[in-house]
Amino acid sequence: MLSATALSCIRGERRLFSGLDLDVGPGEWLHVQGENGAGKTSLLRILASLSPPAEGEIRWRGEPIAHLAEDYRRELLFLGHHGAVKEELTPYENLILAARLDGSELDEVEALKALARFGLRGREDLAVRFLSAGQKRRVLLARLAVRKATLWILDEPFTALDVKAVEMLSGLIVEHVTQGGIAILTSHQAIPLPNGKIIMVGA
Amino acid sequence: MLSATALSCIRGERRLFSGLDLDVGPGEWLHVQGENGAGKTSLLRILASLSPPAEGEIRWRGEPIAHLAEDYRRELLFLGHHGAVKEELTPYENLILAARLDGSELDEVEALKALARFGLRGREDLAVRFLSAGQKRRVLLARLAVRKATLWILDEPFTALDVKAVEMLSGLIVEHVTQGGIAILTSHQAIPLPNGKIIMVGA
Amino acid sequence: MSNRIVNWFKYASPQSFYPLAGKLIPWFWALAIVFTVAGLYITFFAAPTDFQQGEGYRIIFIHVPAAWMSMFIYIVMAGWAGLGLALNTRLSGMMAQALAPTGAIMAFLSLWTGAFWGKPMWGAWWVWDARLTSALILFFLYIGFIALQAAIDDPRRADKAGAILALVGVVNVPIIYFSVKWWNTLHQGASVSLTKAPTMAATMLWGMLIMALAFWMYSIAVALTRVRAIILEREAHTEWVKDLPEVQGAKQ
Amino acid sequence: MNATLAPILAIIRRDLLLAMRRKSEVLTALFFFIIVVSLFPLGIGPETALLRKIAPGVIWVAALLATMLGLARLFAPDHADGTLEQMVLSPSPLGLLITGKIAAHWITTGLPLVLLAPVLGIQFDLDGGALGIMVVALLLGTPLLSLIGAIGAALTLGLRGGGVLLSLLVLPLYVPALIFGAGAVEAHISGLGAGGHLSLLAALLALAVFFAPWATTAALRIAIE
Amino acid sequence: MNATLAPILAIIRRDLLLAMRRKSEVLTALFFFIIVVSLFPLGIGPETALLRKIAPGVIWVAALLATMLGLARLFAPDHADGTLEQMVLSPSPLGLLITGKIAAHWITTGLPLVLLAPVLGIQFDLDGGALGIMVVALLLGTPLLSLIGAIGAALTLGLRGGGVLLSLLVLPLYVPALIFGAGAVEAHISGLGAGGHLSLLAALLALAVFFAPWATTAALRIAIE
Amino acid sequence: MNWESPAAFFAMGGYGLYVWGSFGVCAVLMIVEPILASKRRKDILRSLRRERIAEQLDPQ
Ligand code: HEM
Ligand SMILES: Nc1ncnc2c1ncn2[C@@H]1O[C@H](COP(=O)(O)OP(=O)(O)OP(=O)(O)O)[C@@H](O)[C@H]1O
Ligand SMILES: Nc1ncnc2c1ncn2[C@@H]1O[C@H](COP(=O)(O)OP(=O)(O)OP(=O)(O)O)[C@@H](O)[C@H]1O
Ligand SMILES: [Mg+2]
Ligand SMILES: [Mg+2]
Repeated sequence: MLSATALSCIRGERRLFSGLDLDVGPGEWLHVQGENGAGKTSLLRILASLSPPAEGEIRWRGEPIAHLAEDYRRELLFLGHHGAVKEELTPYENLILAARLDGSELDEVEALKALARFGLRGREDLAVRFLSAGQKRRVLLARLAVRKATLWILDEPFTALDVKAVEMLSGLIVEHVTQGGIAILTSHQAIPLPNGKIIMVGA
Repeated sequence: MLSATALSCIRGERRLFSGLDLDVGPGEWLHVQGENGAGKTSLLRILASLSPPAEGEIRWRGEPIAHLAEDYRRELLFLGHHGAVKEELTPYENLILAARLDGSELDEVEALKALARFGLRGREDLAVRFLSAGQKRRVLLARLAVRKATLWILDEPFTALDVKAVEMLSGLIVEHVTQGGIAILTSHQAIPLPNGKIIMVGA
Repeated sequence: MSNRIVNWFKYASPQSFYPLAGKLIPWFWALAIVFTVAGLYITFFAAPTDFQQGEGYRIIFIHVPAAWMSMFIYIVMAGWAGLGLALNTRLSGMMAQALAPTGAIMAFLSLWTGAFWGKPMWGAWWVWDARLTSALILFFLYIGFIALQAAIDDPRRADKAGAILALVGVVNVPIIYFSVKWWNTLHQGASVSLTKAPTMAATMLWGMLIMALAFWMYSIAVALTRVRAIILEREAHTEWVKDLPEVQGAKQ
Repeated sequence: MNATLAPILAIIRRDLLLAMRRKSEVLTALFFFIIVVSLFPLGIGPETALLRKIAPGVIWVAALLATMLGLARLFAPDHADGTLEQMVLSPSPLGLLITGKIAAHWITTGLPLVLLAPVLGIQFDLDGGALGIMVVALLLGTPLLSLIGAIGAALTLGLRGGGVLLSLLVLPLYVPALIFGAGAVEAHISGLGAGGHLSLLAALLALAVFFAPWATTAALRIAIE
Repeated sequence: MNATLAPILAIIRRDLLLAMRRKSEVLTALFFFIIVVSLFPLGIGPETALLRKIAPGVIWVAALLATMLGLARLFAPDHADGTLEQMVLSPSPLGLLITGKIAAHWITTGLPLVLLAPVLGIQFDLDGGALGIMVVALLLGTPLLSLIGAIGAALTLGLRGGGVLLSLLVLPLYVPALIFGAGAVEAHISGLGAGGHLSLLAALLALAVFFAPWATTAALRIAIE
Repeated sequence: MNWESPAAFFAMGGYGLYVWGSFGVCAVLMIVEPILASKRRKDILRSLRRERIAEQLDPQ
């Protein structure tokens, strides 16, 4: 459903990768692998239409994403290194506001459920800036449980999470994929996810 | 050599831990474990004398660290979530400046060697803000190779590192410990380090 | 001797100060009301009409006490703050925090009543006179103190930061006052100057003093009420607060 | 219509919530304005006649600086924490979201200045009529300042010298607003009538309302890439 | 002696390097100064006599605002990226490191203003003697502004309303510097002699040199905890 | 008594606006401030009581 052909990416005078092809369909997930600095983050940002590739083309349901614009973005959920999480607001408010930005109103119960699922019960009303590193990541990830999107692009979603959270998140991804969703992610850790596609970037 | 008795820590109205004792001597390393939000980061900051404990006392070579002040800090190297790495400067400059802050002048060759050891060859003169997540962490960690300190306190040093870098860092820690140093660290990942002490925080 | 010090420290703990303040508050209110009634009587009935300023001068009976209190409270506040920094007592910071809004209100009142006096007397709501200007700056210092404390969530940190600011401010208040004074007198323009109030009759002096006492008692009463609220907020999780009759009480 | 308004309102609500959470921010922009205006008599001296003459200029310059001070934080926090990326990826058109952000900026900084300006005018001994003209001029001028400022804020986003570079870009663009805004009051005082100045301000505002959100959006897209 | 100076110098060198790397920052603080001063003739009108009268005040207020603008970034970047923590943990006393940072701040913002002020004074038609007095006054006054400002910057570090709260705290404390600084020039122009004002400025500076680094250090320790 | 009538008292010899403007604002602030201060205490007391009741309702 998402396919890219002959992608290449140049940063400064360094060519990070070129001639990269990929193709993921419904019910599949893609593990983008590579060393530090290989260009994984760069690739994900290109796939999310946040920056243009130096060469090559990306298609979603057969159409170039540049043409689709809004229609592509509506089906996409991208979570990067930065959280899009406001430190002054509580986890609950963050979730509500993120949903509003996506053009939907989030139900109170649903939001609280999502936070509880990510182990933030009791922290719903504490400003995010007081949370621990892992808890901050969880606030960000809770969007996965409330936003309906077909394509998930996740840059190192497992950083800073403890063992239990890693398992829970893996479960969520598996659930998403088995329901016909697509996930593209990077991670340097060993992750408990079954048979995905793998693509190597760089080197 | 570093021992703490009956430490407790309160954040807001939440008691993160209390009655915590620990004791690490030369040639030992301590793995601080616990869930997200358990209080690991808080504990490490207390041990590094960055924030005072609610109760309890910390001693270094038998003396309370509050009395030792400078003498304790001279033997300590603390690397936290934040890098103390300037995005505008190059890795090389960052290393030199960090050393100067510690009151020593770093030799050019030594600095370049440390950076190469952390896989930053070819990136010495690129401003840190262009680096990838993992490369940024490596700049920070390169201080371990140049600063002479007995006690290392490292908060999640393995985040964002690729497999090769994780191994290299583990090697460095083992080397430090076998030479009579002390390391205290946290990590949610599986790390290839032999038999250390373990302490559980929270719960 | 040492006994007395221990005794003193006993009341420096929020736990024992809370009930003490509760007992004192009604007395200060009573005094405040008595002085206010007496002061208002002198203001409006005993004091004669001023031959120069007509009835307008009666503003002086609240203007001057408000101005005095605004300066006095700042010094007291800085005193508590410094004590807190030096001795690390919890109560000091709370006292400083409790005094600030009252001081700000007094500063505001001195500005407001001054303006309402200036308009009929000088024909202008405001002139850049030394006294007026330094009162305005004092008001800003209060607002800064309050804003700083409001911006810090951790009360212990808020106390310390506030204490440093209050101390820096208290060093600066006289500097500011004299600099403004000098600035103004050095190049006094052709504009209005402060017409000195006529030598005051004894009744006026008494009226002002009694009103000043009323303001003083009022300030203490409000500050004590507020410090009680602050104590509860900060010590909410402690046992002694949970055991208070107000908390245990069956009241809804 | 609703599809246009909904994202704008959502962003305004969000930014107002954030402003309330950072409480001090709204109030202190105001206090900055007050303090800057009050500094001038201290620097220049207390002569009422002189002060009355420079009052419109001083108040406008202060309004301009107060607006500008908040500009650096118009997009920067959203950029740093990745919210801007999410806005770009949002199904709603980016232009509308940005319009909402600019509106929120005006509500939190411009509007309070307009409301407070008469008090400061009184300190400088301006009469009732002049105060009225000043308020109208500021009511037209402060949204203009927010709109123009947003372009500058977007252009300097994430750059190294950010905050100060911003003022370098924006202040020259503020000059027409300053001239017509302060000019309106002065024209009124000298008996010439403020009509001409005010209609020019209104025309500038109309121009900016159409042009600025578009330019800001384009600049933001570049900053993010 | 050397043990005292070495950490101060190390920090100064480091901050200057950073300032050079962010190039625009130094230059634009200067440009901000120029632009603010140039805005006044636009807001007030071109009468030379009037402008000459307000010149010292305007230049001082502009210097004050330019200094203040850079204050928000005095400790904030070091706080955000953890450098401040490393400074606290450094074997050198924190007070010395902080003194170094304040000195670097003055070199990058105050000193350029002093050097540029005469040019701006000429724009306002000040004569040679007045220009000389102004430079001396700024030379004494700008370090004072950096020192006092550092306290405010440390107190507001990491707080929500940061940038603007800072100005609220610092500007009232700047009043004496402003009065004596602008007053010195005016006193000279009106033939009273600037000596008194300048010696008061010097006295304030001496006071601040001893007191401000201490207060700043104490405030920083609180911010970090 | 130096007032001929209540009207004269309120007119304050032509200075009514200024005198009552000052005393009025002063009175308002001095009434509102203590009310706010004691409301602050009552609010915290109410939430403490609620907390206590919730604790008692909690199992275990
Ligand atoms: C906004 C305007 C005004 C402000 C901020 C202001 C401020 C002050 C302050 C701070 C004081 C106490 C000074 C001290 O004890 O040394 C004071 C006292 C006084 N003010 Fe005002 N004032 C204002 C307007 C006026 C006006 C218009 C008048 C009379 C026409 C006036 C008459 C007095 C008198 C008579 C005293 C007491 C004299 C003394 O204690 O030396 N004030 N004012
Ligand atoms: N201006 C530039 N000049 C040269 N190289 C650059 C420039 N900008 C970025 N780079 C390089 O581009 C790469 C960007 O990599 P990217 O962030 O995509 O890596 P990544 O695979 O996500 O790594 P990590 O695992 O560390 O997150 C880095 O190697 C970086 O050094
Ligand atoms: N003001 C506050 N009120 C209540 N809880 C607070 C407050 N400030 C911090 N906390 C809690 O204190 C804890 C701080 O944890 P810390 O950062 O030490 O965790 P950690 O063990 O390092 O976690 P991680 O593995 O996620 O890094 C968090 O659980 C946080 O929610
Ligand atoms: Mg990456
Ligand atoms: Mg942690």
